[in-house]
Amino acid sequence: MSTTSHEPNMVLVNEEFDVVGTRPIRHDGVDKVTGRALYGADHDTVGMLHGSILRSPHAHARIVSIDTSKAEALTGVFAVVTGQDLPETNAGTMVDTGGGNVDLKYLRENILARDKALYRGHAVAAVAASSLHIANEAAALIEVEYEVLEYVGSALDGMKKDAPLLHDDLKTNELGEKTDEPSNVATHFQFSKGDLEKGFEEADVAVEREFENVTVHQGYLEPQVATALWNEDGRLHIWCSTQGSFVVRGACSKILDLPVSQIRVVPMEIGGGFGGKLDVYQEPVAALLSKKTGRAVKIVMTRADVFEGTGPAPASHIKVKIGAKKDGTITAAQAYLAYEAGAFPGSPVGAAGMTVFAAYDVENIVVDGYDVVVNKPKSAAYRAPGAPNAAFAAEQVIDEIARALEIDPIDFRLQNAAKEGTRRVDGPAYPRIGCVEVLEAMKNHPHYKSPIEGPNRGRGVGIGFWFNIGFPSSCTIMVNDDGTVNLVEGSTDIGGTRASIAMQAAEVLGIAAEDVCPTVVDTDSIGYTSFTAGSRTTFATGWAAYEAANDIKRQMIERAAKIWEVDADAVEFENGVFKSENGSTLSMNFKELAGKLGATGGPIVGRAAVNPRHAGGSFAGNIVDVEVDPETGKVEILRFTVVQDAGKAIHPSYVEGQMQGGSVQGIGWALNEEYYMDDQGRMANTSLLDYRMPTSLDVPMIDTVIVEVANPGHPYGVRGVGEANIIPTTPTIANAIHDATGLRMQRLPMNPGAIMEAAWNQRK
Amino acid sequence: MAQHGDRVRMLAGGTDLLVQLRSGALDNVNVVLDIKTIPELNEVAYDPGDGLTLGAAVPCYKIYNNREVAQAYPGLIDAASIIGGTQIQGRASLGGNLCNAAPSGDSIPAMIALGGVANVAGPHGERTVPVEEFCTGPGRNVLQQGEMLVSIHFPAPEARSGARYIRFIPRNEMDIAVAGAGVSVVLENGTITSARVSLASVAPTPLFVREAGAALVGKPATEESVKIASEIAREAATPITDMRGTTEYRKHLCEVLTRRALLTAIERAKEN
Amino acid sequence: MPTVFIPSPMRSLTGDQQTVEVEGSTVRQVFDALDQAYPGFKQRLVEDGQIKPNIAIAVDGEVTPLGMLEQVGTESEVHILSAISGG
Amino acid sequence: MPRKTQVQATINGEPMDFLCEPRQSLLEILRDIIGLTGTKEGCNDGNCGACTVILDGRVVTSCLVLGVEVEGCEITTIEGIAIGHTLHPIQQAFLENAALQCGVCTPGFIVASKALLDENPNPTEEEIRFWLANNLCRCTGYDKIVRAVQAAAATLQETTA
Repeated sequence: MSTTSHEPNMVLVNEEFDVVGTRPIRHDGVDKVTGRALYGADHDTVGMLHGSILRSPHAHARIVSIDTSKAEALTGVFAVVTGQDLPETNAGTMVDTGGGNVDLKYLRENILARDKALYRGHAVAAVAASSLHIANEAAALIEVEYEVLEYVGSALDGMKKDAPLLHDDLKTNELGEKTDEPSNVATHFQFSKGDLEKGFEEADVAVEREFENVTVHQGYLEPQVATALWNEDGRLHIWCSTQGSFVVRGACSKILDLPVSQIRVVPMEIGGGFGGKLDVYQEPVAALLSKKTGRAVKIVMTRADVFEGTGPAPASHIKVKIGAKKDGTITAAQAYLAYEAGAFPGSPVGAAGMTVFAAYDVENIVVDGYDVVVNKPKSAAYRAPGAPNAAFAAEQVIDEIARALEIDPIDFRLQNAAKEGTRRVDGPAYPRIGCVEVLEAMKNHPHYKSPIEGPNRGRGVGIGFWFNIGFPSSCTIMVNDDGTVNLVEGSTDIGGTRASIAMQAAEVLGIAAEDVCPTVVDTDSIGYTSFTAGSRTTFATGWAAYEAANDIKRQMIERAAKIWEVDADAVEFENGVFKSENGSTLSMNFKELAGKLGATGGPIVGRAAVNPRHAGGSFAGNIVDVEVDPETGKVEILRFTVVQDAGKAIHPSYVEGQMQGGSVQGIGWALNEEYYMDDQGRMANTSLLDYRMPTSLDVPMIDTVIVEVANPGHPYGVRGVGEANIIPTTPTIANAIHDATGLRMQRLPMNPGAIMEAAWNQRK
Repeated sequence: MAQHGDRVRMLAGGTDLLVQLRSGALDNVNVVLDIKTIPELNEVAYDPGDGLTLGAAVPCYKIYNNREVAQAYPGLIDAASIIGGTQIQGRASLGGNLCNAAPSGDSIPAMIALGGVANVAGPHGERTVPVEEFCTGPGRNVLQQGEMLVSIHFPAPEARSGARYIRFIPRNEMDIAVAGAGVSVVLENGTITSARVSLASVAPTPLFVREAGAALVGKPATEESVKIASEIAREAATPITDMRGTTEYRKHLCEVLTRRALLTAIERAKEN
Repeated sequence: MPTVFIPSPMRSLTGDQQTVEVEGSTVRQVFDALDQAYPGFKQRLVEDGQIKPNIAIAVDGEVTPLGMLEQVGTESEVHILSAISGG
Repeated sequence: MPRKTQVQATINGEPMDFLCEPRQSLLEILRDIIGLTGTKEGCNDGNCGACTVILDGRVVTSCLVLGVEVEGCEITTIEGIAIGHTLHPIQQAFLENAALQCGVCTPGFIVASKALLDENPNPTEEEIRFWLANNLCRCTGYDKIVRAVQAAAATLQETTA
């Protein structure tokens, strides 16, 4: 295997700060290396019961009857619930849970099936018992009579005229217009600019290919878990593992028909999410069981539950056609995107349509997107949702054209790269972006300059774009008399954001990162804060911390003015020191002034609630070298370099961590990960042995280059870095495999068997 | 043990048993006997003359951490050091691997190649069963009610002998063999005097391909000879298509793995 | 005047025009003006005075959380998108 | 309900006894009975390594050990790694090298790494990757974890040299 890093990690710094850009030890670090940090499953309360969920063994079946009597009779069982315990709704009632608009009927039916089980693993009933073992035994005693129905296994099958319908009330939506006939196609959209025909006429080369992505999972190590206590005073308390405590509050409020004021969500430490812990699953079920029993109820998913009962990233069928002139100008691009929504509408096909050609400045584009329901778990977000599937297609076609034109693949991308002012196919023109800078950093990297030698070896490159988002965040900061501050925020810390948020406050106040004590609190204790997702937390909650710190700075200046008996505008604050010219120079540093607050008017609290707009998108690129065993088809990653525009890396170590983590998830996605479905629409590989995520032995060191093209929309120029890094990986590895073998892999995963098959077919 | 009949299972490392119990695959089982405490099942007795007697419950790491055994039976170490990962190897035993009788059990072809013989004890006394006859189907073995596997005996390695087990997996560790090949050869001035070939994951049980070994006897230890034997191995394999690979792909791997394993075994034999 | 970019599925309403300029200093006013010029426009996008759930409005390249209340400048660009899920 | 057995074992140097059902795993005992929740559950079938503990000197996944099996055994969990009030060099190295993101796999990696360095004080990168292949991490891509173990090995050798 390939080992050791080839190049030191690089940070192409654009602006220096005192705290921002340094690498302090994260504030929650000690708790997490000693085992003291409390995650969802670690929560325990007096008299707590354990819940177990019975799931559908069928991909598509009508629920004829449910008999819970045997389960209820078992000693140690306290309650059983089914879909009938949730309020009934008609389709078309759209609600905003804070995670976007969804149909309440579908939202509820995904928690507990009502008339139909729509996927293998669909929750059908649940039990609360004195121990998990008893709860599991009881769940197995629930008798469900099913009428098994023909299932829809893929988007293309679901779009067929004679396909079985998942929902009789679902009609195709086209930008506000609905078709009359029920269909499995929930949405069709089209983006277009310029004149596609004209564009292809101008082209000297045109390449069209079809690509298949299979279903994959985020693979967070901590299974979903929730404990609910529906108190006698009517208030519902939920301790859970979530990327967004306020989103859980919002969703449970709608699902259970309970005002948000009656719900308190306590976000425990979270064991990974990658988009998969935005939706609620067992939270409302635990709540129903708690209401029936008057006791706290904890439900922890098994790994199989996680695979079959939570939202994976969708499979898709994609067609991409791109045309270019001999001189290397791309003249036209077209994409057809059919994405699996899973059992209920809402795949990320919209984002796929906006990002598929987002890295390129192309005059003539048409993109058609279809959101199709199939008998699989409702798809959920996964790191740049929708974009990696589209990139697997587009970046391979780009590679093929560059080869046809005999232009270096990075030069070809540079020649057509999106820039400030470039209009995306969905309309908006880019603000300042770092596409060109990322490509140049790739071109200048020693990895790209080094030769690739030896038989069966090849090199690939690829790039990807992700929007990132703003959304609301709140922050409160209290000044302590020892000159430290306590920072209170509501963003679940999934990868070091306590540090990256605290550092932005420290920068404003001229104190050390260690002098800020950040705490993530429950939904009763902080203003509304959107989820930890969309690469938004360091950007948006960091911005809230920046504003709250400035609120403190303003009040501290007033206090200094009061002490010195001067006007507030005569007081300056620089590098942590308050100064005033009043004959002689008066000065106090932050700590000194903090010590005087009690005697000069009392405590100072800073606060801010923000809803920032200009998130500033991020581009990422990969350079990958592989070796393919010609006898087994096994791909070894010899060398991997990831480049990403971070705008400004607040804590470079954790930015590198995001880039390395996204890259290795991409490697798993490219080479081995898939929901292997049997002929009954059931996932056959529901363990971490058979769902092959990369181990430490499967990957080399991941070399990183952080590019800093400041985002004009953020005080420190931050661009979110959580997502873009995974987008280029699958096509880059495919391009490297092609370089090594001449095989153009059009289906994921590119596992050894698939590569040998492709090799045999090529010889035929 | 007798009194519980087929409702009892032996617990050694438990790395398969506990998973099967939780999955509900063994709903009839309601008694688990921890046999790790029985001395005979933990013995590792090696004698250059008599060979190796390996207690059925000896965990993998105790096998590959044993210098003498590692020296004498590198082909066994090949398997013991790739079963599961570090933590699994702290518990999993070759005896357990054999009794579990999975077609993919990595150590079984290695043991067959080395001519291992299972020592079985039961209410009607003791008996021995060659490893290649131990497994009777997926998850099924020759043990009768009340019988248990005590140990496995391997003959002392002959001069100029070499063995090798390799498997193919998509990951580099923590994986189930798509196919595997365990082989052994004995050389006499460049000629193969005896050879054994066995395959994993390509039949209802680990497969002993007697004819592949036979084809090598009397042949020079060359790539050409090896090629012939590995073609026979490919033809002998009867794999199914499942999530781990297609029939065609697995048969192809049998040829590749047998060839690669034999070439290494020959190198090892020359060094002996 | 603000420029509204018409998505292809709605260009039947505007006689295939890809962009339209109309008066208005908020999204609401812009849509009212559009509906005057091209009847049926508003009913495609608006429900009970709100932007329809599966539609997102971007002003100057940023999807607005304010919907109909969003301010629009004389040089502004207004885009009509299908709302993206997840993030 | 199955009858419970009394089991005595030494956990993080402290003699303890507990009652457990035959079907309860060591992982359940540690977390639910004794309250040592630093040991995590990620898969409950031995494939993620989050529940790694040291059992009589050998790393095992505690989900694949029955509580009744540990009678008379010595067990070290993540809570027993720090030396009194001082972090173990491996814990310190994980902090300094930013070798954790969500942190849920971290206890398993630290316990497994300690067992590695106890046995092999100066492992190569490949030896580290091979030893840790039974521990899955989905956040970091392993790069910083491997570097942390290398750094800890260096520190430990200085202090023992």
